[in-house]
Order: sequence, then C-alpha cells, then structure tokens
Amino acid sequence: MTQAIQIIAVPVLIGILLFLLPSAFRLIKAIITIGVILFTGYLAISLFGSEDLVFSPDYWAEAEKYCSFSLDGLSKLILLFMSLFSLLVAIYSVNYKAAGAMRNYHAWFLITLGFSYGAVLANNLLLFLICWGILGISLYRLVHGKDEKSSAAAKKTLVLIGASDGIMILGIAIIWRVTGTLNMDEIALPTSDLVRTVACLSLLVGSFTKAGAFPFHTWVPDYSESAPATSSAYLPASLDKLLGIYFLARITTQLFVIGDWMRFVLLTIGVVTIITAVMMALVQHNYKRLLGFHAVSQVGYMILGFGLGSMIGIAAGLFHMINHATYKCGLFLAAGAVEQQSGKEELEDLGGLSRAMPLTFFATLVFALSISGIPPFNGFASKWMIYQGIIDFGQGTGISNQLWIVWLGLAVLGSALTLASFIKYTGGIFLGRRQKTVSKIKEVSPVMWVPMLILALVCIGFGVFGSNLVVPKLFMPVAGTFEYTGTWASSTVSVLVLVSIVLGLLIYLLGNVKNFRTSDSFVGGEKIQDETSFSTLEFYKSLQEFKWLDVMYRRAQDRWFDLYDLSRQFISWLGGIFSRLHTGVLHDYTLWVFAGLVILLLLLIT
Amino acid sequence: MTVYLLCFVLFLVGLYGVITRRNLIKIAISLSIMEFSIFLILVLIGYIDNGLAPIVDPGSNAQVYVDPLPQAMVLTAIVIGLATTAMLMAIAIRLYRKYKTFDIREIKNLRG
Amino acid sequence: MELTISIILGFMIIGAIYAIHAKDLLSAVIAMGIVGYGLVICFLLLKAPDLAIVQIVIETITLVIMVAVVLDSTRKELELPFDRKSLVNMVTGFVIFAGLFYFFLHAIEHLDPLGMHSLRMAEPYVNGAVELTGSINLVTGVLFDFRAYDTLGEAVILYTAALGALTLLRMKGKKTV
Amino acid sequence: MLAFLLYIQMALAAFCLFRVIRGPSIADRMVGLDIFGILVVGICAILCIQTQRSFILDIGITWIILSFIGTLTLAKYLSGKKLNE
Amino acid sequence: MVSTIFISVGVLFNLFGCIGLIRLPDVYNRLQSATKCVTLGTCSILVGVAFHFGLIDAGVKALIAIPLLFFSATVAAHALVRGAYHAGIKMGDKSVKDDYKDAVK
Amino acid sequence: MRYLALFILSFVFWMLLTFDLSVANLVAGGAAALVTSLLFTKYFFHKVVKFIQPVRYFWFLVYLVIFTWECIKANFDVAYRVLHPAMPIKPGIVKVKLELKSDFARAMLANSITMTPGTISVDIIDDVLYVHWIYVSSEDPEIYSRKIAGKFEKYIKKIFE
Amino acid sequence: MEGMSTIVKKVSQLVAGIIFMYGIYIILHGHLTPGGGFAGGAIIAGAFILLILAFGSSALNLKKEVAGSSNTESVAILMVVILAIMSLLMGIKVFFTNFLPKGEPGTLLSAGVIPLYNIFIGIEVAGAILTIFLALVIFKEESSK
Amino acid sequence: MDALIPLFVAIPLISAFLIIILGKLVKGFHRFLAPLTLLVLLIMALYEFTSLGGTSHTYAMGGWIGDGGFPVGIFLVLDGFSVLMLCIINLIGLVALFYSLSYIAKYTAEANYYALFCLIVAGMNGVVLSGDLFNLFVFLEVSVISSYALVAFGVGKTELEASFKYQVLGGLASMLILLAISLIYWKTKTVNIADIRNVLDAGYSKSFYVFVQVLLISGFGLKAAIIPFHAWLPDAHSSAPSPISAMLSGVLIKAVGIYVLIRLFFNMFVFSHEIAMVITSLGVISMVVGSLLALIQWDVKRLLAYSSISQMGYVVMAFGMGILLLLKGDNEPAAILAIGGGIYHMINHAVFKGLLFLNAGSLEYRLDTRNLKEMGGLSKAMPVTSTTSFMASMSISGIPPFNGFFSKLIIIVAAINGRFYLLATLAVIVSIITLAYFLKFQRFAFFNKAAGKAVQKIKEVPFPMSFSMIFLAVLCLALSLLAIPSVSETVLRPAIDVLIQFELYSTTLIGI
Ligand code: NA
Ligand code: NA
Repeated sequence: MTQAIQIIAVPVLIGILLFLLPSAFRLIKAIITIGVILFTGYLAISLFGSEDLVFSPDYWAEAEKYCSFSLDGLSKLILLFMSLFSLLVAIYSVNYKAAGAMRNYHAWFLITLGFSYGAVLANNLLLFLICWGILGISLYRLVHGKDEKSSAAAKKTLVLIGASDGIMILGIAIIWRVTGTLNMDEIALPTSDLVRTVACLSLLVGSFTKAGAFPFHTWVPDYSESAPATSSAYLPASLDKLLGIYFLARITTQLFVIGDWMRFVLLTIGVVTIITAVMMALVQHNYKRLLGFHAVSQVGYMILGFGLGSMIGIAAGLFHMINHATYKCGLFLAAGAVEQQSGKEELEDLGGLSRAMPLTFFATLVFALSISGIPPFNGFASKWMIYQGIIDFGQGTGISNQLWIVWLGLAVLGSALTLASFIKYTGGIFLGRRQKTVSKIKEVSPVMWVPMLILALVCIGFGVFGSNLVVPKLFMPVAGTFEYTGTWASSTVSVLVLVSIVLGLLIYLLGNVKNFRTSDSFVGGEKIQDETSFSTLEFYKSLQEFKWLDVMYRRAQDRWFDLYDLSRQFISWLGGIFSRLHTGVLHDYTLWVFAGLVILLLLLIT
Repeated sequence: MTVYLLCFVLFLVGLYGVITRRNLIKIAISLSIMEFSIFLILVLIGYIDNGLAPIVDPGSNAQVYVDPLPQAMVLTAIVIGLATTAMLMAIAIRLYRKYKTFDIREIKNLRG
Repeated sequence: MELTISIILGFMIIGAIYAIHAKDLLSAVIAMGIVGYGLVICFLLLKAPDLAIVQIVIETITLVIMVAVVLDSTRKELELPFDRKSLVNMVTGFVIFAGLFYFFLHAIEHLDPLGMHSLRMAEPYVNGAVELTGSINLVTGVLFDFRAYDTLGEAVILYTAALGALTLLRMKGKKTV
Repeated sequence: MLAFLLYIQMALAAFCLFRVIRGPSIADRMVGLDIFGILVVGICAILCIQTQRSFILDIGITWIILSFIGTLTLAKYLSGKKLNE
Repeated sequence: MVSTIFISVGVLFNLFGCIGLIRLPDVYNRLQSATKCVTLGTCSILVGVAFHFGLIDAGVKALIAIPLLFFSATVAAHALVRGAYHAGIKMGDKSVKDDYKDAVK
Repeated sequence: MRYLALFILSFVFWMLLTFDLSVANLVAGGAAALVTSLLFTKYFFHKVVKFIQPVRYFWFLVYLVIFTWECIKANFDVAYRVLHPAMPIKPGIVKVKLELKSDFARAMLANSITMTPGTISVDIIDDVLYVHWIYVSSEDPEIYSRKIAGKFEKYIKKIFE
Repeated sequence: MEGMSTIVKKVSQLVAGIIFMYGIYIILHGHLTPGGGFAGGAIIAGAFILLILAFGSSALNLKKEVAGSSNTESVAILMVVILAIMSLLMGIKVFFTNFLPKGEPGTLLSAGVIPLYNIFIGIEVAGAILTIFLALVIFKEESSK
Repeated sequence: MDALIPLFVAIPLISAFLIIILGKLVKGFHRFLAPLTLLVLLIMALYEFTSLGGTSHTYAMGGWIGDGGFPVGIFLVLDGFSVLMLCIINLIGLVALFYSLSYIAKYTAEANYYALFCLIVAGMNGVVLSGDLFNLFVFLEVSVISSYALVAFGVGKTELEASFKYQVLGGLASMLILLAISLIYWKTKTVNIADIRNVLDAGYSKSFYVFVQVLLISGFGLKAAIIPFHAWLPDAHSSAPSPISAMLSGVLIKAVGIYVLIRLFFNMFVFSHEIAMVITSLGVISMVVGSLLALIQWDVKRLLAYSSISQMGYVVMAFGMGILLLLKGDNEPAAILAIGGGIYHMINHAVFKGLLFLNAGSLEYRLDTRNLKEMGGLSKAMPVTSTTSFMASMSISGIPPFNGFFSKLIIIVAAINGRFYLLATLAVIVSIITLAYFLKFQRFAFFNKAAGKAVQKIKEVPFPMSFSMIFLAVLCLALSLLAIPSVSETVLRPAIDVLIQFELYSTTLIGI
C-alpha cells in the first residue's frame, strides 16, 4: 500500500519541486527524472509481484468513499509498462533538443507519470477522473506552442481531451446516481436501459478520446505533427494509449456488462477507426503526422479486441495495446531522431538515410514490420490473436456476431493498408537516393538510439515469444486463461496475415504507379517538384478512378470529418448570430429587458 | 385604483421615452419621469383618508397621520434620482464632447 | 382626492409626453421640470410636505444641471427620419406596454384602495414616535432615527455621485507618458 | 370657498402647462415655468389656511427661492452665456 | 373673512395674468401681464394668509414671503426679457419701437 | 461693518421667519447669522452705511404705499388689456435716462418699474434703462421717462442713495 | 459683461445671504417643519449657484470652490458616520442610536441627535450639489489630439 | 461579535471620506489607507466567519427591535450565506486593490479611484448584510453608482459609452426594483425581508405575487446580467479598468445580483414550481448563450465578460434546480448538492474571474491592447501572467485539479441526481465551449509567434500586480479543497443551511 502511494506521490512531488529549479540545470533535472522513474520502476516491479488488494489511506476518514485505490492484475501490468516506456523516453530526451528547449519539460514529465500511475491505481471513479484530467493539462503543456500550427494543435488537443472529461463526468454522475458508489470494484452495471447505456457511452468517449479512436481521434495526428517527438512518444503513443485502453478494459470488463448492441457499437467504432485512420495515413506527407494517423488506426484493433468480449479478445486487446505502445513509441523516437538530425518534417525532403543512420533505420524497420503485422514481430502476434478472436466470435448468435466476416475483412484490409503506408514511410526516409539537403547527417548519440533498440528488441521478443510466453504470463492473468483453438485453425489465420501482406504491397504499388511513371517521386529520390503536398496529390490522382475515395479525401482535407472543426464551425456560426443581435444600440437592449419581462409574466400567469 | 393606473401610465410614458428616444438627454428625462411615477405610487400607498401630514402638533390630541414610511422612502429615492441624473449628465456631456452627438444609435463602438 | 390627483396626473402625463417628443432639448427639460412640479402639487395634496420641499429643490437642481449640460452641447433634438427600425421599436414597445399595463392592473386588483392604508411596520413610526425620537416631524424621525441607516446610505449616494461627477469630468483620464 | 379657489388656482397652473407645451419660442416656455412656480406659491398659501398647518408656507417660500434660481438659469441660457460666464 | 376676500382677489388677479399668458401675442407681452398679475395675486393671497393667522409665526412668515416673491418675480421677469431679447426672439408685429436694438450692438 | 450689516439683516430675517423668542432660537439664529455673514459678506454690498440712517426707513414706508398703489393699478391695467376683446397693446422698448447713481438704487428702480403698469425693465446699460412698454403712449423721451420712472426715482434716491 | 445684468447682480447680492439663511432655517427646523438636511442643503447650494449665475466664475474662484466644497462634503459626511459610531463607543453599543436627551418635542432643542444629523447631512448635500454643479460647469476636456 | 456588523459598512465609508479629505494633504495616503481598510475588513469577515459557526445574528440598527411580533427598524442579518459573501467581497476587493497600486498609477485622480473603490465595497457589504428590502436597495445604489463612475474612470470613448448604457439599464433595473418594493409595501406594509415572508405567506394572490416576482427577477437579473437582461455587462466589464472589471465580474454581479435574487427567492418568497422553472431556464439560457458569445470574441476582456454571464448561468441554474428539488421534496441530498454547487461555483468564479481580469489587465498594461490578434508569444516574456492565467483558464473550464472542476462537477452531479439530464448535458457542453474559448485566449495571448517587435521587449508586470495574480492563482488551487466533504461541511454548509432551511430566516428573525 505504501508503495502504491509512493509510486504516485513521489513523481508528482518531485515534479512540482522541479518547477522551482531554474532551467539552466537541465541535465540535473534529467538525471533526477530518470532516477525517479527508476525508483517507480522498482516499485512497479515489486507491486507486480504483490497481492491484489483494494485500499484507501487510513489517515482520512472519508477516504473509502472518495479516495480508494485498487491493485489488480490489469493495473499491475499497466504500471510495469508505463515505467518502462517512460524510462526509455526520459533517457532519450536527455539529448533531444526539441524537448530541451521546452520549459519545465521534466517537471511535466514527472507529473504526467505520477498521475498516470494514479489513474491506473485509482479505484474511485472521481479520483480516476481527476488524475485523468490532469494528464490532459500535461499533454497540453508538453507542446511548445511557439508557432501557429503547434499552438493550434495544443488547443485542439486539450479541447478534445477536456470535452471527453466533461462527458465522462456525465457518465460518472449517472453511475453515482444509479449505484450510489464511485468505487469501481463495486460497480457492474448492465447496459440495459437508456440511462445506463448513456453512462457507458460517455465513459467510452473518455477512453476513446484518450486512446484516439474515431471520431475523437483528430487531435492525435495534429499533436504528433507539431509536438516534439518525445512528447508524442511519451503521451499519445504510449502512456495515453495505455491509459485509454486500460480504461476501455475497465469499462468493458468491470464497470459495465456489455450488451449486444453495445458490442456492435464497439466493433463498428473499431473497424471504422482502423480504416479511416489508415486511409488518411496513406496520403500524409509529414512523417510525424503519418505516425499519428497510425497511432489512431491501431487503436481500432484494440477496440475490436475488447468489443469481442471474449477472453482471447481481451487478451488480444491488451497485448496489442502493449505492442502498439512499444512500436509506436519507438517509431516516434526514431522519427524524432531523424527530425533532429535532418531538420526536415516532410517525407519528400528526405531519403536514403539508411547508411547515415543505420541503427535508427534498423529500429524503424523493426517497428514498421511490427505495426504492419509481419511475422515474427509482436504486431503480428497480437493481430493474429485478434483475427482468431473474431473468428471465434462468429460462433455467437447476436447481430454483431453474425457480422463477423465484416469485422474480419476490414481488420485485414486495415492491416494491408498499414503495410502499404509503412513501405512508403520507411522507403521515403531511409531508402532511395539521398537528398542534397540532408547529405551531412550522422547517427544520433547512444543516449537516443539505445532506447530505440531496446524497444525494437521488445518488439522482436514479444513477437517471437508471444503465444508461448508473453501472453500466458502477462495477459492471461488479466483476461483469463484460454486456448488458441478455434474452428478455424491458426493456419487459416496465418493465411489471412499473408493475404494482408500481399494486399498491402499491391496497394502500395497501385498507389505509386503514377509516381514511377511521371517523376519517380520520393521513393526514387528524384528532385522534388515545387508544389506542396504533391505526394498526397499524386496519390489522389492514382485514386481518381475511385471517385468516392477522391471525394472523401477532399472532404477530409476540408476537415469535414473532424468532430472538432465541425463543432467549432457550428458553434461559431451560432455565436455569430447572437453576436449580430448585440448591435450596440441601447434601444434594442432596453427592448430585450422589457420583452423578457413581459414574456416572463405571460409564462408565469398562464 | 384609477389613480394608480394613471401612475403606471406615466411610468409607461417614461418607458416609451427610454425605448424610442435616441437622444441621451431625452433618455435621462424619460428615466426621471419613470421615477416620478414610482414616487407617486409610493406616496399614494401611504396616504390615509383624513390623515394629517406627518408632522405632529404637540398641542393637539392624537390624530390620524398618513404613513411616514413611504414618504421617507420616496425622499431617499428622490435623492438617489438626483444622484443618478447627475451621473448621467456627467457622462452625457463627456460623450458629447467625444462623439459630437447625443444620438445613442451613433454611439455604438461596443457591440457584438 | 383621487379625482384631483388623477386630473393632475393627467396633466403630468401630457407634459411628460411633450417632454419626450419636444423638438428642442431645452423645451424638453422645461417640460420635465413642470412635470416634476406637478408631482410637488400631488405631494402637497397627499400630505407629504417633506417630499414636496425636497422635490422642489431637487427638481430645480436637476433643471439647472440639465441646462448646464444642454448649454455646453446642443439644444437641437436630432433630426431623425422615421425608419423601419423605429417602427419596429414602437410596435414592440406598444405590445410590451399593453402587456405590462394588463398585468399591473391585475396585480393591484386586490390591494388596498387609495386612502385605506393600514400600518404595520410604520405603526411605531406614528404612534408614540414623538416620545421615542423627540422629533415632531415624523418623516424626519423615520429618516434620522428609525431608519437613519437608510439615510446614511442616501447621503453616501449623493456623495458618490458628486465624487463620480468630479472623476468623470476631470480634464484627462490618463497621465501623458 | 377655499377649496374652490384652490381648484381655480390649480386650473390656472394648467394654463401654464399649456404655454409650456405650446411655446412657440423657448422663452415662452420659460415664462410658463416661471409663472407656474409663482402660482404654486399661491396654492401653498391656500392649502396652508385650508389645513391650518403653517409649515406649508415654508414650502411656498422654498418654491419662491428655487423657482427664482431655476428661472435665472434658464434666462442665463437665453442670454447666450455659459452658466459660469 | 378678510382673508378670504384677499385670497379671492388674488386668485382673480392670477386668473387675469394667466389669461394674458394665453392671449397676448409675444413673449414680452405675456411676461408683462403674467408677472405682474400673478405676482400681485399671489402677494394678495399671502396677505390673506397673514390676515388669517394674524401676527403669529405663520402670518409673519406669509409677510416675509411677499418681499422675497417681489424680488424673485421681478428679477426673474427682467432676466427673462433680457434673455429673450438676446436670444433673438422677435417682438410681435404690433411693436412700434425698439431702442434697445442699437444698445445691444 | 459690512459683516455686522449682513449679520443684522440675517438675524432679523431669522427672527421673522421663526418668530420665536426662546433662548435656543436666539442662539441658533445668532449662530446662523454669524455663519452667513462670515460666508457671504464678501458678496454683499460694499457700502452699508445707509443701513443705519433712520430717515431712509421712513421714506421707505412712504415709497411702499405708493408702490403698492402702482402695483394695484398695474393689475387693473393688465386686466383691462387682457380682457378687452381687441387687446389694446402697442408694445415697444424705450430708453429711460437714469439720474440715480448707485447700482443698487438703479436695480431697485428697475424692479419697481417692472411691477408698475405696462412696463418691464429690460436692461441697464451705462446711464440708460431700457424698458419694455406694453403701450407706447408717447414718443418723447422726456415725457415717458417721467411717466415710467419719475414716480419712484425721487423716493428711491432718498432711500438708497 | 461678466455675469448677468446689474439688476440681477445687485438683487443677488442682497438675496444670496437670505437664501443661505433660509437654508439653515430649513435644516435646523428639520425635526419641526418639513425639510431637513436634504432640502436645506440643496437650498444652501442654491445660494451659491445663484451667486455663480449672477457674477460668473471670475468673481468667485471656482477652482478653489470646487476643492472646498468637495472637502466640506467629505468632512460633513464623515461627521455623520462618526456620530453614528459614537453611540457604538458610548457604551450603548448600537449603531445609529439617538443617544442625546430628547428634549421637549416641538422645540428647537429636541429630538436628540436628529438636528445634528440634519446639520451634517445639510452641509454634505450642499457640498455635493455644489460640487456636481461646479464640475459640470467649469471642467472642460483637454483638447485631445 | 455583533458590534462588528455595522462596521463592515462604516469602515470603508470612513476610509473613502478620509481619502478625499487627506489625500491631497498627505502624499500617497490613499495608496496606504485603502488596502489597509480592505485588509481590516477581510480580517473582520474571516473572524466573523470562524466565530459564526452556523448560527445567524441579527443586528438592530439604532436599537429599534420592535414589538408585537414584527420588526420596526432596519435589521442587519449575518448568517452563513452573507458571511461567505462578505469574505469573497473583501478578499477580491483587497486583491484588486493591491493590484491597482501599480495598475492605476497611469491614470489621473488616483485618490478618487481609491475612494470610489471603498464606496463600492461599502455598498456591497451593505447589500449583503441588509435584512431590509429598501435598505438593500439603497446600498445597491451606493455600489452601482460608484461602479458607474469606476467603469468610466478612464474617460475614453468606449468607457463613457459603456458607462452610459450601464447607467441607463441599471437605472431601469433600479426602477423595477423600486416598483416591486412599493408594491410589496402596499401589500405587506413592511419592508423587512423576514416579515414580508410572513405576511405574504398569509395572503396569497397569484397575479400580484407573479408580478412582483417578475419585477424583482428582471430588476436584480439586470444587475446580475442574466440573459436577456445582460446587454450592459460585456460593455461595462470590458471597458472598466481591469481591477474594477475584476471587482465587477468577480463580486459585484454576485453581491447585488445573484445573492439578492437567491436571498429573496429562498428567504422572502414562498417557492413555486413555475418561478423555479423560470429561474432555472434563465440560468440555462445565460449559460449557453453567454458561452456562445464569448467564443467568438477577440477582445480579451469582452470574452471574459461574456464568460461571466455564462458562469453566472451555471450558478443560477444550480439554484433553480435546488428550488425545484426542494419543492419536489423527495431528494434533499440532491438539493443540497445543487445549492452547495451553486454557492461553491459562485466563490470559485469570484476567484478565477477576478484573476482572469487581472491577467487581462496585465496584458493591457504592457501591450496597451485588448485585442487577441495583436498579442502572441508572451509566455516567456510574462511568465507570471502566463502561468496564472493558464491556471485560471483551466479552473474556469473545469479541468482538474482546479476549483472550477469541482464546482461544475457538483452541479452536474446534482443535475443528474435530480434527473435533470438535459441540464446536465448542457452544462457539460457549455463547459467544453468554455474550455475552447479559454484555450483560444491562451493560444493567442501566450502561444503562437510574437505579434511584433514591440511584444518582444515586454517585461513582466510590477510586483503588486504579479503578487495579486499569484495569490489568486494559489487560491484557485486551494479552493479545490472545498470539494472535500469534511471541509465543505464546515465552510459551505452554514450557507447551504440558510437556503435549505429557508423558512428559518423569517421565523428566527421574528422571534427577536
Ligand atoms: Na432621506
Ligand atoms: Na432624476
């Protein structure tokens, strides 16, 4: 228990103390940070081995009602990986300039860590919400916001995160009204009536926004594009993902008993997230933004996993979550390395860096293969489990069960598209001819490549030992024990994986036929045309045969599908109407007063 | 009750002025007129048939006096009215110096 | 009594309408003055000498202040075309007036008619007040003893207005840098 | 009798209102106001007898004084000077 | 009784004054009639009051009011006439003489 | 001296106003008059010797009678003009040469003229009093000067100069 | 010519003091007759306003007047509050108590502190009204730009 | 101690007068006396707060207690609710005044500023303490008239315009209130709030009751700037000098608007379902429309002003829900939550809106503009302003761990608990919009690229200003503690009790 309190309090308190340290002591701050993370890592490991329990601080009388913590398999697991990722990112950050330029980076880093631990350990929904909300702030503070784009992204991020927090309040309030308690271990609501369904949905909104699922995902690409790579790697790629999916797990497995319709909703959101995000990723030219869309897309698989609700599904979801956090964290770190060394943010400006940055290249390759679900990497392992889960799921009788083939097909398609996208990514940065502008590039320092390689090793390790070691040891304790046997043997699933690989290659080639034909664009490393965002345009051109796709892309570029922009426009329009009513003429105001008075009288008398 | 209703008509006349007049001074005048009507309503409320003005003649016996409380309140309100009028006028003259007009519809830098 | 006051009120209303419509600001000010003086007559008839005397002085002071302002600016009422905007205002206004009048009529329906007032809070202000306060002017007794706190507030309001006028009419608002 | 005189006096005050509204010149309106003030002094005086309360004369005197100041202000306006000139 | 007569006379004078106020053509003439009649009428009323009360405080007060009224009414009338002239208000059509015109220039 | 004059004037006014000989009232009146004289003497007349010459008060009484009579006449005059259907008026502004020297005397004369039949004083410029006359009965300055001002001028001279 | 005509000036000289006196009368008799601090104070202000009207500003140093009247009103209203607090300090422990002997009703010296309140309120009102008037009349905006 | 009660009004009055008298003689006297006054008042308020302990004290002005079962003189009432208001008023007043020490130095007539400031505080204290309807009106006028003068203190074009509109609408409000008071007196023959309740209770006539209630809602609604009575607020609050904006938005609209409305509708009138619905709807409309209007503003202070309307909407809605729940009678815990949330949000709003206006003032002080488009990149140049305004923004947008989160949370929970699902949803949506426009403020003021060369030379504001901001920012965090049940039990509960046990106000007072 003390350890659990410590793991929250120590980073937070030391983080707050770091605010007081002048920014000149950057290295000292970094060392303190790493030290604290190591300490929490130690705590996490020791907690991992401890008993499950629910507890609350005994020096406060009402703590049981408002401040209770719980330690169970799920939280222990998440704690462990959180400390791992944060350690790696913290080490990486020591030499990362964009992070160094930010004021109070380490302070926010530690505060984030502490409250992430807090959110995971919280048993009380309110306590959870508070920790969760504070993470929104730190997410916001970890963007430097020195130019238009990044400040806009920061604003958008916090608006969406804050909005989801607000909606969660609704859900939590409903839960409190219905059950009379806020302790998660005491709640198990069926989504039987409208009010409970709304509660479930509003909590899901919170989880989806944090994890970045459709339609609340739109902050992730913007954030990835403009935040320092470390911030992206730290929060949207790893910690937020862990937390969001952690909460999803809590919602689907503990707080609510998911009904059939809810399952359908979850699965739909899952596949829509996968497909839309990866489609968007395909046409990106800013490589960090591209990673951002993938960070969204992969969440779809996890949602699929939890939507299935079966033990294998949940385990797969959790497994994919860890895997995703690993390779996406790695991808962002690698991207950060490339950005720092080259100073470029566009795929078109880069190329042929494989020899200059061999270690980064290697790591990126591993991550790319992982995310695309190529065996024997970890992405393959978890996706494989998800496919299997879906096939199992098809046995059921509900509506969503009968649509299993749709879920499966779209999941496979998403995987294929991911592959296509990452061929472009890896090829665009590391292969082909080197651009003149980036000719004098060297590998990053060990402080930066060591974390990447560690992550790459994890990818490989989890892939190779996935089904034998990792899943049984780490995830089965949480999800329950299951066996990899379904009606369809694993060979079928392997075929599916193969199909997705081939499909991915085909899509990539199809999309770039024109590029090869006309200008040998980025893959070939030829001189780039003047127009901006031309690769996107090129891709459009290839896609023009599919009229509706073209339309969709254009709409997407006009932000038709961005919930944030849509609502912003709508509300501004509404506000504009009211604003025009305020003419500045006193008479109008006076009339309002008395019209209001008479209307009130009419309302009240009759 | 007619007299009260007439008072209220006076109130509405003042209100009419506030709503339709565009001249700052006219608006101030209309406000004053509205005030008058309320003063009168209050005093009418306090009036008692055959009551004496509330100044006791020490020599005479106890008699009926009209209610002094509404009168005290109106007295206060009258002075408040002067204060508000004075402030309004101070602003009005200053506004005129800045905008060269008393037209409230021309004075609308603040809107939206 | 009711009739007399009603007639005076009728004249006051006429004066008020004129004050609002006058084409000349000074005329409006004068008309307002006469409405105020009409009010004084009402006060006199309604046995409110204290109010009458205060209203006289305050009305005159208001007149002086308004003349001072008009004198410093312009006397001309604005030459305004009757546009759609003012029509809308007028129509809305009349609807509002009708509504207000209707509701007022019903609100006061069951209240004491003129002259039938009874005392509750004011009971001690009248009966035995001379012994309590020592003032034979009951209004003064109320103002400076029973409700002296109100009077303090009132004096403070006037003080504030004077201070405010001094503040608002000072030469310049900000120090030149 | 006194009441009758009082009403006449009040009716006369209405004449002044007529003059104020009718104008035509601004000076006419001022005259109306001035005369109104003097008439009310008469009203006060009659009321004083009618109610047998002498303090109403105080109101009358006050009115004389204040109407004087008011009329002077208006007259000063007419003569085209600022009030402090 | 005496007081009532005085008051009646006063009210009568006031009536004349007000008729003049309505009837006479220009502001100067209206002022002529109104000031004189109304002032004197009111003085008469005040005298009536004084008679009514006799030489006690109320009566004396009424008597004090008379000189005050005299000064205020005459000076006000004078100031108004002068002001009206300066404000450029024309004398009526019947006017026969204007010596002041040159002096003002 | 001027202080004393104003003090006495104020005090008399106070006593008439209150008409009460109690000690409290006397003290209060004295205090009030003192304050008044302190505050207002600088605005008061500059020569106040005339206040202590009793003969002036005698002439004042005489003047009062004449003036009252003129006032009453004035009223009937106005009543006549106003009530007459044809409104016999012939207004105009005439100038009257003044023989009085002191400003206050002139002012008193002007005021008296205002209250007398058919005339209102318009202005005093230098030695000339301009009078609005409701019925200009004569064109000759000598005649109308006497008609308008003559009645009062000598008394006022005796009283105020 | 500064101010109004000679006639007005001369009569104002005479009458201003009387009006002031009358204002004091209204104030001091506030508890006996209608009026009191508010009416009387305004009348006193009227006396000064009359002088300003008649003589114009150069005859009376208005800038000084405005400071004076502003100070006077402040002192007066301060005295009102102090009077109110005095009862708090005098062992009665109640704000606004009429702590002086009431005297015989109907005489000048009666009603305890009421006449004192009347006096101070009167001074305050006179000062305030005069301040407002002077502020409106004498201050002009500094020509800007 | 009872004898302290009248001093809440007397002390600031004396200071105001002394400032005018001695300000010219002693240099810097006002800069010393005014903050001292507010400090003393704050200490007194806190002392009363701690010593009151849930009881309520009445103070009979002039010792006129009355007999025959009803009051005669003016009563001051100090109970849990009013003492809380006193604390807020004097606290925010002190901070704003301290801030003014530097801020107002660029204006002329400083002494008048401080005197008017003391007067506005005296007026508000008077309103809050008064147990007498007419007396309340008088002190309301004291505070609003000084606020008219203070709004126009800079005597610029917009200041004057705003002040004029404020005065006309404020004048109309006073008129409506006075009319209501006269009607009430006509009916009840008394102006004592507690006594009025007793009399009104006895004889009920709907048309009269409704008319008076509507007059009071409109009148005090105008002062509280509830939509559609709000139009003066954005002008006045944005044009005033910033510390005054902080006072107006932070406390004035609460003290003379919301507080009085609540006091009257809980403790003077008998509840009715319709009026509760009206109050709730007005609150909701204000909440929604205010936020929509705030979103599209580019003038910082205008944005803040509209946001005040919106946030006051939350408060009014909460109290409306409270009445509805009390009327329903079966869910008192929810009613307590709603009312407690309302009071809590009112306190919080005073703190963070005060702070935000001070932030805006600091920006204006250094940049001489209020236009967001002319700012940018100030986070480095003005770290204190930047950090504190970020904290306040997060606070008002309801982001944990700041105080605004908890009060909004409580209101939403109360709404859900009372089954006002629509209201809860709207509250959340408005909270999101609030977050959006405050992040817009943050983005354009402190992030982005610096707007011009002038901006790059900016320094942080002087000590009194930055200290005030830091103090309030710390308070933003500290007030979160009120969310802890045991703390709110001691701090907020007395105030809640006054409103929950609404009938006690009149019964205890009559028992004097
Ligand atoms: Na009063
Ligand atoms: Na007024």
